[in-house]
Amino acid sequence: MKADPRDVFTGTYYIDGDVAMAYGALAAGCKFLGGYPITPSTEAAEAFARIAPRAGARFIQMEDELGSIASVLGASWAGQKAMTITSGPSYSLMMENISLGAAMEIPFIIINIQRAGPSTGVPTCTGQADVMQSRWGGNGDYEIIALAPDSPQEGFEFAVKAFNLAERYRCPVMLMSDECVGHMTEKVVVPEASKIDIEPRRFYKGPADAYLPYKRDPDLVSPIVKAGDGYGIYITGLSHDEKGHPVLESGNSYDLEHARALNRKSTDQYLVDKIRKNRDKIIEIQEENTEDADVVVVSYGISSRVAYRAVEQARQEGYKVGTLRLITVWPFPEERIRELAGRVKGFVVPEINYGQIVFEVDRCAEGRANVVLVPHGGASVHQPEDIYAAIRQLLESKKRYENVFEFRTILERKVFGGGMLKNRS
Amino acid sequence: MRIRNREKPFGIEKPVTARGQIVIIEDRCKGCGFCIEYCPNDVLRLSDKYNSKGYHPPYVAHEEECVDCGFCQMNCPDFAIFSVEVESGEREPAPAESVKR
Amino acid sequence: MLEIRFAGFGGQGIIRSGIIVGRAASIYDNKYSTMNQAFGPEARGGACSSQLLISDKKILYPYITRSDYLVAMSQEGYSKFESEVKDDGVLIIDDDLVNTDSTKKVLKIPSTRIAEELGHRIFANVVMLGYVIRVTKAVSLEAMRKAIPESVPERFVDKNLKAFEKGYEYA
Amino acid sequence: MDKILEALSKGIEKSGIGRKRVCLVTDILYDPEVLETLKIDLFHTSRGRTIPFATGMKLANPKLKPVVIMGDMATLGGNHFVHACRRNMDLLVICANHFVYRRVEGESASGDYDTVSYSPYLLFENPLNIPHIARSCGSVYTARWTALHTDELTRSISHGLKKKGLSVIDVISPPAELLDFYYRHSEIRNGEDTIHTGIEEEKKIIVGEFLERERPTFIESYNRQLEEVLGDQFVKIEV
Amino acid sequence: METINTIQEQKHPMDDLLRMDRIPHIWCPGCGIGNAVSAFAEALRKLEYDLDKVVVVSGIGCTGRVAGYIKTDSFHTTHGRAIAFATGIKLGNPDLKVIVISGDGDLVSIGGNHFVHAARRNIDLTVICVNNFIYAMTGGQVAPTTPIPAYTTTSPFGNFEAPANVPQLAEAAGAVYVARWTALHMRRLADSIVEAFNRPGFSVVEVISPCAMYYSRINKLGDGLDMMQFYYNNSIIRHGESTDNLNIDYQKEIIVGKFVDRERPAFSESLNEWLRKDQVE
Amino acid sequence: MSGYEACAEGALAAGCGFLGYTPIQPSFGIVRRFITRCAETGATFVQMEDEISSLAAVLGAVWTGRKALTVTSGQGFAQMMEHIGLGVMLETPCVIVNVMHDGASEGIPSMPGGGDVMQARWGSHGDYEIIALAPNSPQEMFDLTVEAFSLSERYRTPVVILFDPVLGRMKDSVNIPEAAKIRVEKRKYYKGPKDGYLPYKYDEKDLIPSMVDISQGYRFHVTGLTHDEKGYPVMNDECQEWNVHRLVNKIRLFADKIVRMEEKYLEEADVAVVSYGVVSRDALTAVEAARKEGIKAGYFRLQTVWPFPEKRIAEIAAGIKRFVVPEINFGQISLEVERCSRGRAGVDAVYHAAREVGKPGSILKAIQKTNK
Repeated sequence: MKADPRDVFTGTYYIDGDVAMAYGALAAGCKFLGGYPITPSTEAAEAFARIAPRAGARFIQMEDELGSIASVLGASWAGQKAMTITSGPSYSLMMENISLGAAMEIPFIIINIQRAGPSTGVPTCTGQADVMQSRWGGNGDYEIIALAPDSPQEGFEFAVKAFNLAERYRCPVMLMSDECVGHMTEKVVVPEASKIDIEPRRFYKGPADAYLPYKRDPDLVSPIVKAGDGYGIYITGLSHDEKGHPVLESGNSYDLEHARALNRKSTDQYLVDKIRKNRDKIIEIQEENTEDADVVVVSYGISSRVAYRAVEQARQEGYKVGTLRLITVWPFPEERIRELAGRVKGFVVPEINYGQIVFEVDRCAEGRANVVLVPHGGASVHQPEDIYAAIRQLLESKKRYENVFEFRTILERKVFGGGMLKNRS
Repeated sequence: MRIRNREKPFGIEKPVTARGQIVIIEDRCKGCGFCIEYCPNDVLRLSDKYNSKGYHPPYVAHEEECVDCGFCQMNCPDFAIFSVEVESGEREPAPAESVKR
Repeated sequence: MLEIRFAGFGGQGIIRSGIIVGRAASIYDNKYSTMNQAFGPEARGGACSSQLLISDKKILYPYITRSDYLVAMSQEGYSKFESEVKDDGVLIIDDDLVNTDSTKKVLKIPSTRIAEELGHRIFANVVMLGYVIRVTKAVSLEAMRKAIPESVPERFVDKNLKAFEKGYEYA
Repeated sequence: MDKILEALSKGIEKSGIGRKRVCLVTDILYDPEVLETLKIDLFHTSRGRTIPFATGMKLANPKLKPVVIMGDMATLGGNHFVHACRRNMDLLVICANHFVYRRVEGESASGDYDTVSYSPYLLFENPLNIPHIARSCGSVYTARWTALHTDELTRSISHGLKKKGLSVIDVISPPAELLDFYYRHSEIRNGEDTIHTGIEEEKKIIVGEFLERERPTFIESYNRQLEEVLGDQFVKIEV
Repeated sequence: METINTIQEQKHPMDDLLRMDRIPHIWCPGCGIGNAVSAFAEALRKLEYDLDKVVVVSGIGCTGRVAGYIKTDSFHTTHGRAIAFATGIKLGNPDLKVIVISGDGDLVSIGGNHFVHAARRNIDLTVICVNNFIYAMTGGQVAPTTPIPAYTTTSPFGNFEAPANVPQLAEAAGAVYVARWTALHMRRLADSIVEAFNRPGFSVVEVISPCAMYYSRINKLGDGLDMMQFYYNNSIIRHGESTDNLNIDYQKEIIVGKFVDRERPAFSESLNEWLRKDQVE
Repeated sequence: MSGYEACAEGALAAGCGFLGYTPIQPSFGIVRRFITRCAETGATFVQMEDEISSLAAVLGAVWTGRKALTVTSGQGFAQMMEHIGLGVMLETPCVIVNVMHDGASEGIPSMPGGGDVMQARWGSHGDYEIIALAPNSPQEMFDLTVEAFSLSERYRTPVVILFDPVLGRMKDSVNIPEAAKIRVEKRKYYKGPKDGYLPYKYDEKDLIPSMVDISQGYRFHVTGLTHDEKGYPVMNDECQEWNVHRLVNKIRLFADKIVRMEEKYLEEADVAVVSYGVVSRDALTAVEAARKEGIKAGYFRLQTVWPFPEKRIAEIAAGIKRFVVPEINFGQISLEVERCSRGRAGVDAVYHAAREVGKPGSILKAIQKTNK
């Protein structure tokens, strides 16, 4: 399906990433934004508020983040594509309802403009420390999809992509941008509506009385209906069966036997499996020069553009360095890392945090390659020299290191010029 | 809102006013002009010079008019101005309670 | 690749300056440009800077390595970024607000004073831009004339264009 | 519990707005068997987040009339309640006032005063006067009944469904064994100033329809304001 | 300037109450939050209360930074949770005087629930709510207090949501003392804070403050001075006014004064009584 | 005594003087016990309006000098995420008891779960490290609650206790030692001159700054923003790095001291079962059954889930063929085990369904499978 031309503001703009994401969301057919102001994500909400009334979309600024995410869930069940835009501590507040959204299998997206944390941290500056949180932050088992753009143009494109994935798999999709990309201003080309592919919502088409909210298609995703179409659906965040009914006997005492019967095919199993089993279709990565590489730099978001300078320098000096950029941070491209681990000497993972994705890389490398974390506390981006130094260091090392920390201790002394305990400020 | 004027102390025919001297901490000033606007005796004026932040701080134009009412101090959002009581030989010292802020 | 840093206080239009030049370059001059900003929590008065890269090729690394020009409208911004400027780079400062003792080439313009003469200090950045464009030739004059009206509120377009010309002439 | 659903079912019938348009958002667990007979869409969300959920639904599909039944409204969802009243979202909010968190045995909720036999602890916190808060924040219709005032409750629900804007019905629905007690200790005083409707120990529970007024709803104000400013460019929300 | 030279050694009278090492503060020129702090400091001085026993808690936002400038034990917490945090402090050590100073967005929007429930419980706190009609720190978004039809960045076509009436909400929820002043009513505000401070229970003082940067600029209301002038001309003092009449319309007159002053048992009293009863049983 | 009661007793024994909570099933047993003992112990409690404010109130109470506890479950824990971040940033010692129940969102509240393990570590935004304990019996519930208070005071960080309703309901004899024998780490108080106090000036040795209480006249300021030694916000990358570096390292560098674990039959084992919490009871049964069958199975139990005992797992990995990691989730700790084994030993994640608690069958099957 192609995008609705009314929602697509075709043209060439010089705008920042936040605004580009708002444009992208509208182009993808987003009709509802429940937001709450928080630096540095406000520009996106403001842009949406400015253009939404002309595109028939609605913007409401709720009283808090819990309210905004809950309103998004409601709007999505009412049949509209919906999203919220947030950052930092607000994202932490949303965890409960992200978990609810995942359990109810609601398609919605969250644009998270990451900032430096923990807690209030440095509101106006960048960070990449919410990556693990987006995967694990809610209670219970579920899987999500997360995308990481590295430029405003990608902000636009990935917003469309995020909506497509959300509708396709009926799951929360996070657009994990960061303050740098959000506030970076570049040229953004918004194509014509006919050139934008939109995944329509999987509405149920069969007879009304045969509808079961959680009866799954072979790809483990079930079609959806709208509230108000007369299906009389019962949707709950409790563990439920195909009908959507909570697994209980009567009143509020749970029927354990019934639950047991369903256990293997319980809600959680599906929440996890529908992403895990479709992972090949979801995962997207961007590789360069990995074929003959000795070292592969694994990065995402703004870090991949920063790492570019280091990689360029290393290649000029004759080192074989490849790059692997995660477009989908979650699900993580485990297989590809496993493949590469057998061939390369090591991975360098620059992240604007103290180690998150590096643990995943380390896990998938299975001890067959050294994994080096180039950490950064946040509030600004890496110095390319630090990444370059890590590449050099990795190439020089003969030893197989026991874990990420061990290597980092060495690195820290070399790169940062001080011991772990030294006050660096 | 009316700004309270100094009350006449009982028993003294000629109103006795306190005299104050204004201290301006220029580098804190952000040039909002509250002190100038709401000074009951029009003591202050905006200067032309720039402080280190690029704002124009006020200056004391009519020093003799200041009665140490303290309003500029309370009304300054930047804690950049305050007045202190000075004793002047020409006038009688003001009763203690009327200058107490 | 041309690397320009604007530095000053929040409220001086530092970020907007970057956007105007960037827009002129990328949309009207058909070059590539990336603008990044850094600001504090204060709406006004906090340290604030923007970095602008203009290039004929796609820009991958989006930050300034060493700047060709530093446009400083505050002492703080000047002292923070002075060392970042290339040895043959140029410092452009508002001489009412910044004192300098740099050994590098320094150009001075009283942009805030000129803007105040024009009516309000908020035009200081555009006055400065006029000067900067004349000096750096980063983008064409036509492009700037097209970019300014797009980047400022409608009711201030005339004033801004006038401020721009004023700065351009000053150079 | 079922009394409220029963009244809701009858109220929908009576109001004639059609079952399709009603959709129930709640944080209380209902028996699915009962709901099947009700034939309306039901969303069981996380505790306290029912009103924003319904707000999203209403805005995304303005033809719906979401009905919110809140269990512990006065605690977790208090803020959402306040702001929905302020916005005058077109919802019907039914507070199932249990005095206790129903699902957590023996705990004090902030709804109203204690039921000694149910809670092992005496409640010492001051109760919240739900109709008063609703009125102060801007709801357009406020009533209170006990769950045994079946007819009155049905009438109120039907009225609330038809009424444009946020209607609040406080339903005193303690555990079954106490229902009768509260019913007998209630006094109908329609049009009472909500300032006096607080529930206090050893006083009668004042029930009735307290308030009815007109205020523009969120969607009406939205349409009016944006149409005024944007004119033809604005895509109106069709109700 | 010769005045400075002559008596430069003079300390600013607020030096003991404020962290002068952090001044200049972050607020814009023409902002009224500084005035509110000034009035608060004045109130503290008048009270002559042991400052070691005073705790200031703030949330997030422009006003949220107040805690950082006041020289008492002070906490800058998360968005909207200042009252909840303060509740913990008060119950942890009932001898303390806990004051929450925060903005309208922080206290009434995201923190609305805590506001309502703290008032219901009647926890012994003094809340100073600086209302500037907008979320200023994030760049001027519509707040629950924004009057109709003010323009903000997220209501670019004019606000249409009915604004919240802070004194009414406070009264309905059970606050024992409710007053409202503008940032210009410095002395009355200070007196009001003193009164609120001395009242056991949940007391609320709303301060209408100009936001010269975001609220006034987008609505073309001039600078901070113009807004102050507006308050000067349009505020009416009416003590004891019914809170129903306290809605603030766009650029209409603002009723200020002390509206509620009543007594209700404070939370800690009820709790203690309950604990005693429990022990007897 | 039930697990819930043991937990409440443990908290009181450790000197906990404040409980902030919001009722949520199935954590209420702890609250009930705590409240009934309040009058005797002088502790205070408050039922807040939601979990967000419960934790906020707890953080506030800690700064008045009390030790504080909050109790929650499932979704309530998810709501606390923001304030865990604040607790970490302000370096406020407190204990959060999370009774894990089954499933995403509300799941099945009365059934045990294990889906919040990763959440405890990663749930709040930004970089931080946390300590999480997982007891597996009422006695340990008591001991580890005391231990949790000790750790939180020692490292000035929120400590999470993860357990589940099965353990909570489980009745067992609990030996509560005399008060004098219970050792709880004392809060590290600042003792220098009044005007010399800097809230975040830390000790080079342990990276922990010393604390003061409110109302002692130090007039300190603390903030959730990135701050310098004085506690004043400083918004730059240098300060951010200084802050985060220490927040992370004050736990990472001392992980060896914090980590507690229990091992059995691990010498010459071929397969090691790694487990925690209630599942570990089944795991031990399964391991013993496997031993009887002649399979060389070992048993490894995490008492501290976080920090994860990386070194020990790596050592074990060198000596065995496979790990079996039973959990009541679809693979969380198993990922950590996989990472730390570094390819030396394979990892089988076993989904030990909530209904299978008490039935070690699936674990035994997994052990048998590895042996083939």
